Amino acid sequence: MEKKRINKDAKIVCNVEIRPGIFLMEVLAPEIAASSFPGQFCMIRAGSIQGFDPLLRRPLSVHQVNEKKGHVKFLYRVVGRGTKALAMQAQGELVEILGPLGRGFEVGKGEIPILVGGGLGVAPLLFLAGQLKGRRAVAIVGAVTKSQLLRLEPFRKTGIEILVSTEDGSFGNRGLVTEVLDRLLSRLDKEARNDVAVFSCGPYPMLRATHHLCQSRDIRCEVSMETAMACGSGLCLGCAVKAKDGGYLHVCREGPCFRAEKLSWE
Amino acid sequence: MEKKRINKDAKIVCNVEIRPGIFLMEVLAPEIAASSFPGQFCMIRAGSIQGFDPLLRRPLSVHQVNEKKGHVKFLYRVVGRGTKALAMQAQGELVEILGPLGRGFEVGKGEIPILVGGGLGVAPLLFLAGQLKGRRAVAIVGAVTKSQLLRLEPFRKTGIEILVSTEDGSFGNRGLVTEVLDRLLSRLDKEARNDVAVFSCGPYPMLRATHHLCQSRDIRCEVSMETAMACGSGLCLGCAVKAKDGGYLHVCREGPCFRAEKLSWE
Amino acid sequence: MTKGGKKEPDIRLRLGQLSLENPVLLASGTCGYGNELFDLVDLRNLGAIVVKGISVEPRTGNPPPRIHETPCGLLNAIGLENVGIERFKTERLPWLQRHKIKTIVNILGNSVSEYEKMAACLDGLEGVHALEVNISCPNVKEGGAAFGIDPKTAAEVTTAVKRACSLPVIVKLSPNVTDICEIATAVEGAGADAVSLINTLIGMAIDIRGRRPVLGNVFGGLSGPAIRPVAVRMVWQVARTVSIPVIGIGGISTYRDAVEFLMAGASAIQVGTATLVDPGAPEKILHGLIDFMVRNNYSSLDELIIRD
Amino acid sequence: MTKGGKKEPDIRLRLGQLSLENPVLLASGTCGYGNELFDLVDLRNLGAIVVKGISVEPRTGNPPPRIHETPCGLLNAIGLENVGIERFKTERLPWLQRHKIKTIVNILGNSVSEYEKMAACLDGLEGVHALEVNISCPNVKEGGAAFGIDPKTAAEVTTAVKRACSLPVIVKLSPNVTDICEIATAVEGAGADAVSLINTLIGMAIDIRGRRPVLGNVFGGLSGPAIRPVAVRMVWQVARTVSIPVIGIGGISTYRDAVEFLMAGASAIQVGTATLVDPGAPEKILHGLIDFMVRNNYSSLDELIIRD
Ligand SMILES: Cc1cc2nc3c(=O)[nH]c(=O)nc-3n(C[C@H](O)[C@H](O)[C@H](O)COP(=O)(O)OP(=O)(O)OC[C@H]3O[C@@H](n4cnc5c(N)ncnc54)[C@H](O)[C@@H]3O)c2cc1C
Ligand SMILES: Cc1cc2nc3c(=O)[nH]c(=O)nc-3n(C[C@H](O)[C@H](O)[C@H](O)COP(=O)(O)OP(=O)(O)OC[C@H]3O[C@@H](n4cnc5c(N)ncnc54)[C@H](O)[C@@H]3O)c2cc1C
Ligand SMILES: Cc1cc2nc3c(=O)[nH]c(=O)nc-3n(C[C@H](O)[C@H](O)[C@H](O)COP(=O)(O)O)c2cc1C
Ligand SMILES: Cc1cc2nc3c(=O)[nH]c(=O)nc-3n(C[C@H](O)[C@H](O)[C@H](O)COP(=O)(O)O)c2cc1C
Ligand code: FES
Ligand code: FES
Repeated sequence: MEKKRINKDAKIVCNVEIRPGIFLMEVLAPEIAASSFPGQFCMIRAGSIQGFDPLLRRPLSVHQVNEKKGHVKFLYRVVGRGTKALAMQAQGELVEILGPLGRGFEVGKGEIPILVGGGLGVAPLLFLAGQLKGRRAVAIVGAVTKSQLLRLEPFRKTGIEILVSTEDGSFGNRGLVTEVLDRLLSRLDKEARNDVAVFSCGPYPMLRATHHLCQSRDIRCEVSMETAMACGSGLCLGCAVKAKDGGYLHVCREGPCFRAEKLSWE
Repeated sequence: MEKKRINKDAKIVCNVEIRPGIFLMEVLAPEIAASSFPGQFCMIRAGSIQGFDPLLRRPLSVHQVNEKKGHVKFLYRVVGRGTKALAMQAQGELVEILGPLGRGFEVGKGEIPILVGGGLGVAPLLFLAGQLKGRRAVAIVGAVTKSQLLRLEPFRKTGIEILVSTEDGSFGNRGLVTEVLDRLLSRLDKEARNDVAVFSCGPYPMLRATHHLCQSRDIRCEVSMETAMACGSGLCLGCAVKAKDGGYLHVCREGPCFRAEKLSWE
Repeated sequence: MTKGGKKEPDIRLRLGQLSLENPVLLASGTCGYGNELFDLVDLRNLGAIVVKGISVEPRTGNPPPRIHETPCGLLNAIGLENVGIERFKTERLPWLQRHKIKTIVNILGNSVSEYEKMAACLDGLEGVHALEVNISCPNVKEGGAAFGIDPKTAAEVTTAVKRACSLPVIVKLSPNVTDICEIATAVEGAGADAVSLINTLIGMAIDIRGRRPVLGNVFGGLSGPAIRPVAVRMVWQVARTVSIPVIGIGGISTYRDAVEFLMAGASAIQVGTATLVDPGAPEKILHGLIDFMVRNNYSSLDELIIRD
Repeated sequence: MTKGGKKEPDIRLRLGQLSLENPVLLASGTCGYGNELFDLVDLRNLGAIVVKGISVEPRTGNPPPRIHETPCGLLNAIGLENVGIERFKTERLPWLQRHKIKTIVNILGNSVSEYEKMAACLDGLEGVHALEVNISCPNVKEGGAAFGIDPKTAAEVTTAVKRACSLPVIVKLSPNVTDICEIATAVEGAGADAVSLINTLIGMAIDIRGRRPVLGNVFGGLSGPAIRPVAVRMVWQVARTVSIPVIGIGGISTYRDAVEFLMAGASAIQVGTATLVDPGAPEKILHGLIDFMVRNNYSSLDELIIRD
């Protein structure tokens, strides 16, 4: 029996701009807080929208949960009208929310997880990092420049090892997160490579680079994919991405977290 | 040469709910404040609307102006999505505004104006009352019940005579504003009837009753009409109402204030 | 049953041989095969579900991107991805049967004989209560224009399907025609038990940065609130033309929209895009409709219809 | 001219004999006769204005209500209210002439001979730069179906208008047809110098409290952002079918929308409903278009077009 998804209007606990154009929103949704796994997402729409434009809810990854309080956090960038409307919502107002949705990251029991997040890609990874407390694990988080690094403190609090990089070298390692990953993976011997698994979220080129780095070393890699979604719940078949074997996979059901080798990276 | 209309984004100075579902909004629009006449209106849309639904701006009468500060006030009821979106706007946010529009009330030099406003119909009449300072004039304002009476204090401040009525008698005279008008007009002798003119705004049945009361006594009567409007500026020809002579009149150009006898009251 | 002291309205209806408990149906392609909604909607509360269009062979569908949001609308070019009739029967139908969900199977084909084959294959199956024939598909033998744009081919498909099965047959009309009444009349003449309309309007969007059509398939079908005025108009026209029941579809998102179609002459309605946005929408629409009828003293669906 | 160090793109264009300074036009019925906008828009900055449709005799139009807002759209049933050709010439045209505004006159008729008469009457008039022929009007002699839904009558109107005048003739196509390319081809064959599309989609809305159609005329034309995907699709198809210039119309509200139509193959665009919402929209669209072209190194309109 699958887990029950929740479809409701949830109250906003807080919704603050933590960087220019980047918001952290916390909503009261106890059932979703209790049943979400890292890598899963919700479909969300600002309750303040008067009318049918924008029409669709938007997919956002679950960023953190507080089961006790029943809170769920989302970290999002204002891109277009849907996220703009969300950003304009105040504490106490409502959002329409459906979730948790999709297949999250699957971390094997004995695995040493390496989390790789570029930019907003850290959104689902903080939730994952939080669940790895006490385990051996590394998170590589990066951004273009120091001021764009997101949520470093909460990452540090999880207790797992954090490697930071910026493209301009203004903080941490200079370079792309994938370059840090490359160096890290290169240091591993064959046996260690069998133990680690990479979990990655970010822009498509970053995911592809991550996949190739892992593939060439035979390291298990999961990526969180993005596509336009109408329903997020398997009804419309709109979220197809090309599969390795020639057919299609549906990001909202078979994903958003996929074993990278299942996808076509052409 | 006609007066220039202004089309701009104006900042909200304040926007408060003065009665359940009734808002008083003040915007900074000096050119509109300087050039508006009582009975004219603006087309307004909440700047917070992210998208094209609701699509059209909404017509709202100019309620009060403060030429010195460059402020224009609107009094509006939340009816549907357009006014709901307006109501959700906070101080400092923007509204799209086009105005002043249409033909306002025309008060003759020697006339003794009788203003008749039911419910939200007081919106354009307060502006008119304010301009009658020092003149002999009466305003009859009414509502269903005491708690729904609007803007009594500002009306009193204009210095003209104010007659209040409520349908349930909870404040002022018991009955409809048109009943108060009927009694008032009945007391006038033939000569006095030549001197007065009635200016009315409110629901259609009220306007019709006002028209009939005046017509039977040969009293000049102007009414402010409402229709759905797309442009408010004479472009679409959508705001037609039936004219006495069989053709159509356009509320946004030949109105919204009409000599009642020009309209077909069938 | 009474509601707030007033009598609960009778909202049952018949579509040919098929009787439904209420007029709110789920539109094909927006509710999967039902089981995708298992935890979100109790499908037995709705009039019926029209499952995703089924073809003789499985189809993988169009290359992505497949969907794109437009003002108050949704463009989709799913490309009729479906599991094919065999897997539908073995993998999907049993769930619908087991849960006793009133199921209408939407079928599509590229030739008259494909439609016929599907109808024969579904005839008499437990759990299949009616067929909805999607005639907006390309007629491969005749140059690829859709069956539904020509009264002759639309009638041919209808005749073939009726001949091949004894199920109630609903023909789903395409709005991309000059005269939808002509098509409706043709399929009525060919024996259709009901018509449903509208399918999506053909549209497209361009990615101005990428300098290419947004959708992998170039063209897509436009659905959602944007198309509602066109759909209401067509339902109004068709309901005044044919004598068989009409099912209204197109942008229905609230109970008020549903009432609009029922007043225009529809016997039932289908909710499509609104279910994608909010899976709770169909049930809200149903309850809103009942409340509206109670509030305004309508005792049956028939009384809603505006007759001129 | 340069803009931010880059060369200002060349945005002039030709529609047959008519040359325009830029591709942003005002659509018929949404900009009056120009003078209504005197204080809000400098019409000389825009490509041209297409005035409200003119008929032989004045028309009072349809009974109210005439307009109704729908999701991202506007239904209108103005009923072609206009001052008639004589008063247009004496009362309206002089203002347009005096202000040197490039004027395209939209004409409509109920018979081929009415169209012909209008064309003859406008031929050679100072200030009339082209005609736009609205063929979405009912052909009274042939049972009231619109001229624009039949290639034969569409061509007949075009031929008659071309014969009667030496002005550039733009034929404005109705989208309420199965195959708009067929109509476009017919009017091209009949000598049209350009086609413009789309006119409004036929729609309707019902007042569920009043239990009657909202519009006095029952049916109305749907315009605005809601219809844009349908319009872009039709422009794309027609631009790939005919060799004469295509003018894109339908829901254009931002420069991005305009770019979409120009990439789809339009030589120019018209702004309709957006002008009603914000009379400043056409100028914003024009400036946004120029900025877009500068930013992306397009040096002419032609370079925008996607050629497959
Ligand atoms: C599973 C999943 C999880 C996501 N998690 C996050 C997150 O935690 N934080 C975050 O900031 N963003 C996340 N995104 C991306 C986010 O959904 C988009 O940025 C958002 O939908 C943009 O909507 P908009 O209205 O602001 O932009 P618009 O450009 O107006 O959107 C127009 C349409 O395109 C779609 N769209 C635009 N960009 C994207 C995109 N990158 N991915 C998918 N659809 C898109 C929208 O959903 C909408 O349908 C996630 C996407 C997916 C698929
Ligand atoms: C000249 C004029 C002056 C007005 N002045 C005021 C005022 O000062 N204060 C105030 O509260 N209201 C005023 N109204 C009415 C106000 O415009 C409507 O209440 C408002 O448009 C409703 O919009 P909505 O989106 O909230 O409602 P919706 O029901 O969502 O509107 C749907 C459509 O119907 C139109 N509509 C709905 N009700 C009316 C109406 N009564 N009159 C005209 N169009 C309507 C809307 O403009 C919109 O196009 C005035 C109307 C006119 C014509
Ligand atoms: C994603 C999607 C998939 C669809 N698939 C089908 C289909 O397989 N068969 C069919 O007849 N109609 C299909 N339709 C059309 C809908 O059933 C419906 O006719 C149309 O969307 C209009 O209704 P709406 O505006 O409520 O969505 C599909 C629509 C959408 C949005
Ligand atoms: C109020 C209104 C009146 C119109 N009148 C005419 C007309 O007289 N002649 C005509 O050819 N088109 C007329 N149209 C159609 C528009 O010119 C245009 O083709 C259509 O509205 C689609 O463009 P839009 O979505 O930008 O408005 C009218 C449209 C509206 C909204
Ligand atoms: S988004 Fe609808 S099936 Fe995935
Ligand atoms: S509202 Fe457009 S002309 Fe009056």
